[in-house]
Amino acid sequence: MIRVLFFAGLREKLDCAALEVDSGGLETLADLREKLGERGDPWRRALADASLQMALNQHLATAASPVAAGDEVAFFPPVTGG
Amino acid sequence: MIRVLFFAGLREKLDCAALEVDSGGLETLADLREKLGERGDPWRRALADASLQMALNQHLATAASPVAAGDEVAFFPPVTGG
Amino acid sequence: MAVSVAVQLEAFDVGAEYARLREGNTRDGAAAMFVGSVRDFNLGTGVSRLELEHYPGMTERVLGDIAEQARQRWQLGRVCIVHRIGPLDPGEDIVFVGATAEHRQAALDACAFIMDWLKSRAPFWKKERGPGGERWVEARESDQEALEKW
Amino acid sequence: MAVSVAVQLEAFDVGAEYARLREGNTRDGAAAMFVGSVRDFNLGTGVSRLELEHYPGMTERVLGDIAEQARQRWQLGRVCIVHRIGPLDPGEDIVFVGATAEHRQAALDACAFIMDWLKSRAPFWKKERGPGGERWVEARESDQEALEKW
Repeated sequence: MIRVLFFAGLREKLDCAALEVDSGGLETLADLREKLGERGDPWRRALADASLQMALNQHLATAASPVAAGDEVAFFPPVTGG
Repeated sequence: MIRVLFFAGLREKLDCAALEVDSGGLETLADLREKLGERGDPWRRALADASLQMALNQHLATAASPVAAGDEVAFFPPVTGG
Repeated sequence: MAVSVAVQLEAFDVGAEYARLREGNTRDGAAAMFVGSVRDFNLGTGVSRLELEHYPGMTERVLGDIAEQARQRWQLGRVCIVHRIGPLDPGEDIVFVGATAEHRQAALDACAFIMDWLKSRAPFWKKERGPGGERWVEARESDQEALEKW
Repeated sequence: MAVSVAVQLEAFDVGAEYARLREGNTRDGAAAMFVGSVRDFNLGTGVSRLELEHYPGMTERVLGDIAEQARQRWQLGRVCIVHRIGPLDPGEDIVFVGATAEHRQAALDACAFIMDWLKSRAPFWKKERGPGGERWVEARESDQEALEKW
């Protein structure tokens, strides 16, 4: 399984802070994003946002980053701390 | 009269913190420095130091700055605060 | 400890953070600090509140990495980063960054560098709550551009 | 008060200085500070003491002018400069410079600018007193060079 987290505005849009996804058939974060999109239109639209950032095991990652069972993946809007 | 002040290492070398000089015949800080040099060799040597800084009425000045009765002049080494 | 990073609900005390930077550290003659606080961003429409969300775990790691990058870039003694989360009122402090060094410009540059990277890389998100409702603060392009100078 | 300058025998308190920068000032989200303190400059030859002499009157004027120059150069809220005189032990703070602004880089640059000009223009002189006697600290060329970037 892959643990997936959502933060801030994205978490609110999806009304979901975290979920688990079966890693079967998933090679990259792009694959994971597509699979999450199958959960419905709100998911597809929210995850298509070009400004969305991704983290793989708490490091910033890209759509091409390989993903595997046991990973922690996070999707979130551009950060606004400080 | 011109009030003349000396600070830090220069004050110690001259063993003098302040004195009054008659402004008669003095046109510039260079003139004043030369007149002070007439007080003896230690004065001449100390005031010949090229790194010496001058202030006229509490503003940094140069040897060419004009001086007049009532002015406050200061001679001091390069500053080392902060 | 050379690097200290804290993400906390509680307010911090600038005097106490400064004392920690300096404690037992008489080698470094220079200490630079930066504090970011909540502005009256909705001045005129009433007082607003800020709510700061973060990604626990990743935040601390990213802040620690940024501090280490600063230490590799400049000769620094101590580096301290404190960032608050949770609800914050206007005027309250959000972030403290402090660095000590032998040379003043190194300490000041390190604070600028850490703030620039923190702004664009540390997973914090701000939401404003005012009389007119609430909204997520948008990331500013100028913060992304600020990274280009490093 | 937008600019505050103090030359004093007494120690200053960084937390209190920060509070003064921020008091009633929620427009500026950024505060930068610099503190210079007495290093263990004679490490190995025993602890030394510093004695700071200044030119009363001119010092305050020069510091006020430097603060004003910074305000003309950057959009600043408050500027505060505190400089101590008299005897100082290793580890004691010598100088505090603080600036607030809407933008963080303005506040940080203002502190760097003020310190660079203070170092080369404000009439202070340091004398070191150690077990081996006393000597006037020599001005550093690097401080003069630091002015060239402004």
